[in-house]
Amino acid sequence: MGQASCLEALMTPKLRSILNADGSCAEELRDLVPDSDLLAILRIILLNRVMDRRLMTLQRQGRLGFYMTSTGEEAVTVGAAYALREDDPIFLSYREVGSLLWRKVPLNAIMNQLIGNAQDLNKGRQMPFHYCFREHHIPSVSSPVGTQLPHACGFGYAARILKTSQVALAFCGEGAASEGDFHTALNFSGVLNAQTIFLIRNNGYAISTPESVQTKACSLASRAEGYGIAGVRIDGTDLLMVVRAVRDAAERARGGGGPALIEALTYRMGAHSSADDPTRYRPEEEMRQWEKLDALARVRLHAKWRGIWTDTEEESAWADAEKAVSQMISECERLPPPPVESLFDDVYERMPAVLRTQKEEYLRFLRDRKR
Amino acid sequence: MGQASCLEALMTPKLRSILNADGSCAEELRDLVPDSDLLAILRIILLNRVMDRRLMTLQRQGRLGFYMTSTGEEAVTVGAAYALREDDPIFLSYREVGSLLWRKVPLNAIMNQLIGNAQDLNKGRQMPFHYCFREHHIPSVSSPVGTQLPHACGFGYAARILKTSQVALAFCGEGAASEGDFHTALNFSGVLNAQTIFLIRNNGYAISTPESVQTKACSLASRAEGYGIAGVRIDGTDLLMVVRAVRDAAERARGGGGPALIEALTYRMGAHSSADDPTRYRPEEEMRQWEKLDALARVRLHAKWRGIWTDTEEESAWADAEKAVSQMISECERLPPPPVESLFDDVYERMPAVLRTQKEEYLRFLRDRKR
Amino acid sequence: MADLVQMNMIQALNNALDIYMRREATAIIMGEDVGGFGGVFRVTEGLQQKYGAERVFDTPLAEAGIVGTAIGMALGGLQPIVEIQFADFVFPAFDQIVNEAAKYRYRCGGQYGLKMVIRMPYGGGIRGGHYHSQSPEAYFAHTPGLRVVIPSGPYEAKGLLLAALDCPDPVVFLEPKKVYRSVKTHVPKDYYTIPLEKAALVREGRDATLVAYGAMMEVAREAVLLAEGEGYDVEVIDLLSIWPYDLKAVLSSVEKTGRLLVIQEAPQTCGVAAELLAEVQRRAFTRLRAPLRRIAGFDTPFPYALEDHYLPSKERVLDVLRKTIEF
Amino acid sequence: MADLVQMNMIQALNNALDIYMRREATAIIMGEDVGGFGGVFRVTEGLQQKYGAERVFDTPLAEAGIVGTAIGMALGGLQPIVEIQFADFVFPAFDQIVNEAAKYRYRCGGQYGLKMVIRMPYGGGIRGGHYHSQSPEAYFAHTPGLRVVIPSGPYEAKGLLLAALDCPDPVVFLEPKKVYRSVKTHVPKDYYTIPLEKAALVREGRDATLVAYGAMMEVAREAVLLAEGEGYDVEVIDLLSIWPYDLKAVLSSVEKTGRLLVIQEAPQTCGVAAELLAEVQRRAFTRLRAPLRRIAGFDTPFPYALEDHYLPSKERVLDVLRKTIEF
Ligand SMILES: Cc1ncc(C[n+]2csc(CCOP(=O)(O)OP(=O)(O)O)c2C)c(N)n1
Ligand SMILES: Cc1ncc(C[n+]2csc(CCOP(=O)(O)OP(=O)(O)O)c2C)c(N)n1
Ligand SMILES: [Mg+2]
Ligand SMILES: [Mg+2]
Repeated sequence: MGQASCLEALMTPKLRSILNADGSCAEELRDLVPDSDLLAILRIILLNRVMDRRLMTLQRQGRLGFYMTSTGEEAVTVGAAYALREDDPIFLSYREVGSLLWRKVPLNAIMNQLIGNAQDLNKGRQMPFHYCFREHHIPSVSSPVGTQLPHACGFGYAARILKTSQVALAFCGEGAASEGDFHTALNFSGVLNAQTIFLIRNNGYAISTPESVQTKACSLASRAEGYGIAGVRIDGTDLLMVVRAVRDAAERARGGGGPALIEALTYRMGAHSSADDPTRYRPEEEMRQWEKLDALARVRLHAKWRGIWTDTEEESAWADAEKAVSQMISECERLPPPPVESLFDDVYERMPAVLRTQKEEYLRFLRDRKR
Repeated sequence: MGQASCLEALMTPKLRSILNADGSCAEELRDLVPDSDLLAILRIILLNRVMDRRLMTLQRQGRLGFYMTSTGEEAVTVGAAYALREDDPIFLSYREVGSLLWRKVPLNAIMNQLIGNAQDLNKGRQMPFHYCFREHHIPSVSSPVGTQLPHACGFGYAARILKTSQVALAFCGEGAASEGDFHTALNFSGVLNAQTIFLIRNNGYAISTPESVQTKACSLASRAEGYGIAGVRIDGTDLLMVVRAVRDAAERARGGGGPALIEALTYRMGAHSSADDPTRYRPEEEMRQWEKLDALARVRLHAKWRGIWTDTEEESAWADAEKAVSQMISECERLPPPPVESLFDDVYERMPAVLRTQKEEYLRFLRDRKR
Repeated sequence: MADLVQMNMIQALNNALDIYMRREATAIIMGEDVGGFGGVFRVTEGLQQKYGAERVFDTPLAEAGIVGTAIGMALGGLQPIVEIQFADFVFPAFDQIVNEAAKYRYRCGGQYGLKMVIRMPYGGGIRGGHYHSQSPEAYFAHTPGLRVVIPSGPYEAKGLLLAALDCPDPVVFLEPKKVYRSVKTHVPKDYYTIPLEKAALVREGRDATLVAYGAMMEVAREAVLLAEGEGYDVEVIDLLSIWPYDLKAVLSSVEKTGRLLVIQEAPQTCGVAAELLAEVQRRAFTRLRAPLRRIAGFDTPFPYALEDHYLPSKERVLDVLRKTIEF
Repeated sequence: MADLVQMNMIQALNNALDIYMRREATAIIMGEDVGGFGGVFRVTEGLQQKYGAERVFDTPLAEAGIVGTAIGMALGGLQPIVEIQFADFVFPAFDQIVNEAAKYRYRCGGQYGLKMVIRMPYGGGIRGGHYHSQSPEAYFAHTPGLRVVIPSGPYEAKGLLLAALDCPDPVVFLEPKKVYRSVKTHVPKDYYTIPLEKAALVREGRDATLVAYGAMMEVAREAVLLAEGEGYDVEVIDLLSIWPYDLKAVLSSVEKTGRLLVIQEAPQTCGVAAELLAEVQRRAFTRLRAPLRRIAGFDTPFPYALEDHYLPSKERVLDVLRKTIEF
């Protein structure tokens, strides 16, 4: 299905959703996200957007190597993290900074990674977005898409065997779902009865490639049956639906009921990355259509329906976000790059002699040059 | 589903079959395989079994490096080849000598490959069963399971683009269906609208691993939906059903209607290979149960029901098969191995200088030794 | 003489593909985003518009599927030209490349051959970190049955790609993405090829032989200029075909100079430089005046922040040249 | 002194796994047919019975899934010991090994490390043709972040496997299947380790250094006996750790003998022998008395009928030893 029919799909009853077009929902489902949490989530979405805008600008100014927005997909990225336990590992794809924000990963820690400076927990080893925050139960992101899916499956097995009652959640894009790793991860998860949730952010595009070229399947959730695991397709701009689907899946998995595949339909509102120009491959109009359906618009409408959000509050939230982001940028940009010697660390737990020789020879070369 | 439920599945209405337990079938379905063809197929099944028995013995005597039987699965292997056009390429897994026999690949050509002698079309380069008979539209078999599936998909695309109206069929085991290549092949086939049929011989085991450990899915055919292609699950010991399913799929694909996945339930009656001992991992009883359901038993019963097959005919067919196999063995065993020089051919179309040097140095070494 | 046009490497590659697609009706181009979008580096730009979506098309995001189906297309009579978006992402397709494509002709005794080219941008220098910087040529060179080719500039790119496309064997064609837009040179407008298995003698010299390829040719050139300033006369060879390669050219140079330095960006261990050093020291042993040397990526994953330290630099090359010549 | 028991390599490996599984409750064994069946080579025989199906289990037939889920298990606190049924079938898992396992510790600045062992039978000599004979060690040695270990006999197998299991880094453990049952030796009954990164000096000699590993050690030993008959006194080193390796041991031997021959079964180009030759000629240049040599598999896919010609033989080794020493 292409993007047109993806839009249609958002309207069809087969797709599960909770929020109505006017922002209302069934009264008994409000408790899925209590008011205070809803406000916190809304603020995070705003923060996410400010980061996207400001950091994209930074990238254009040549002050950041690379950037990727997640604007439009926050109901999935924040909602999923919200629905999990704090110690449930989240295996990110790359477009899920919202999950980090809900987990309260410090803004500076995020920015240090994006810059790859001396304070970056990754020691400047990876491109922007390749986060790892072990303390926050965020394992290491890698570029090759889909590779995190079997990791989440394995972690979910470990959780079962070690009885930690953790549930591992892995994000991937609908593009990544075409990789072999998707297949083996989902199939293994069924066989291993892993405590794992696979969450496809189906945002319609993989760089320039629309979903219609990615697969002829009508739904990716339908793949669950072929692995004997639970599968559900939801409206990924509907925060409450995301929370419910992830919570249900997590509860089932935690109780030994097996893994689940969730396909959340959403839309990549921005470019693929700072290196991309989406006007080359998709109509402006399509993007505009989604603005009404995007995560912020819908969550805001819902908060207003609840009567807990006003324009004034929103204004001050935007201002707070701007301030936080400004501070983050100025504090992190100052930091120096990692020291040269660190280049040779962490390849192995202890540096082997052959590598130490390479290090010594190189450092000697640097010293000799200075003289 | 494990083997027990696989047996059950053979009995359930969900599984598509044509032949009844007493060998009868609906009168109008007889024409799927006219009498003369049915007799030819029956004879091929007998030949297949004689080869299996005789060559397994040869292997035990140390006269053959390795052997794999296909006893029990001939309704699928012969039936599929029968249902195709002669120039439709068949991408073999390895347990499908029956397809070669229907294609009239000379027995000696098969045996030369198994031995890897000087007349082997593969020039003795591969283990037994890694056939390639280009003239008969049999591309090259490889050990890593599942790798042939994307090949068949690509061929099926070429056929569409070049308008050859060929349909490519690929066999694989239910074990191979767990590999990433299965996923990418099926997904690509949908997107490319390839003229391709994927035929899973679900014989319950991958070496010692039962299907229940291979996947939690209730059926492998159900995976078709996740790729937006046609899927059907059939009784793989029912020759008529196999012919019908493959023919339907081939006609649809040839007409531009897209690829199909066929899951044929059957049973690996013998060991995995000459290196295997199945009594270590499956009950005798299970094997015995399948004897009533195996391809030979069922085709024979059907032929008798048609009134075209008697015990006398069967006896003489067995004798013919024995004779043919004996002749094949004695003629092929005599042949010498391929010449040493051939070791360096066909790596590239023309031998590069660096490889020629290796060849010359080695041949010089051999000459010097002789002196 | 043929008409010359100024082209960068992207344009040269695009031009080669265009010429070939026009000539060979069975040639097809496939890969992630190579269709209407023209590829993330724009190498296939405009080709879908020209040759249609049946011949130039986007695939699902699955490298094993891309290479695997391409093999089948080659068997079925098409000639696939495959793009892997970054060389770092070729590994999901590794089995299809090393176990299938590489061995196909050999394993069937020559009944089938696979005429196909697998293109991919490789190498560092664009701040791509672990996964947008790797140089996997040694993996492929260690795999009999594959040809590995790496152009260093626009002229080489066009001539080698056209030669690779005419070659009946599977060719892994690695494109130094750092060079994609960094230089423009004069390139003949029309069809021409640079033969595979031949290295190019880029500069003659007496004191040492410097072998490089791909983006390292630029480093080699710069280092040699610095060396010249110090009075060293260095011969430079652009390897071009990494495997099978032009041992003869390297040997006859080293027989003259008695000294060899090979540069590669890939991790040092078991890389292409190791191969050249091993073979040359054996075959030119009595002519050697100094230990054969290599400068390579360190045996660490490719870093992000410190990539300038990781990549061989002209200063390091000069340093080793000096040590080799003064040995 | 520890009790000694006669064991073949299968038994030694099984014994090592048994000892380790008993000691480490978080260790698990997974792979195709490794459960009740005990693996196609029976290395894991009896372990499922002993440690239960949650700790020793069959997987679906998908190597990428095996390695990929094992990585996740390691992140989740288990210690996976993975079997790939044949080294030839590791390539579907190549991306998970080289892009994920190898880089994990480095890419997250050491926040996570992967303690896991990937075992696989490798090598020729059993008439396995293309796909049951390959020796992929160079692919892994070329990949920083992995350790590559290859035992040559039962004693080495047990001691190295226990060391690999205790090692906090991902280890690719290649087992020469030709040796699996071909020799029995005395092996200590109890726990012991052979340190990683250390080569073994198997035989002292003056005239030349012969380095080998895995199944080629047998060829080396036989060749050295033949050479002895001709009056040559050859030093033999068993490399054991292929990467990171014991350069010092090799160097100090070559500094004494002035001559080096390395044997490998893998295709010659960019193999482990190339690496050793390249490094040794650089670091022992002034001590060399003859060209450093290697004997390797030819640069062709591994053949079936002619494998005895493909594999390095004692006669070829002798021939080159002779030429090296008489150079
Ligand atoms: C194995 C691999 N192949 C190719 C790429 C290049 N690439 C990066 S992102 C991307 C598209 C991913 O699309 P999707 O999975 O839908 O995620 P989205 O970007 O839409 O969030 C591609 C092709 C990659 N990172 N990894
Ligand atoms: C990639 C790969 N992994 C492992 C093997 C070893 N192996 C050979 S056959 C086989 C089982 C295949 O089972 P299945 O696909 O069901 O086919 P069957 O033997 O039942 O016909 C295995 C694991 C292989 N050939 N290729
Ligand atoms: Mg997407
Ligand atoms: Mg099977």
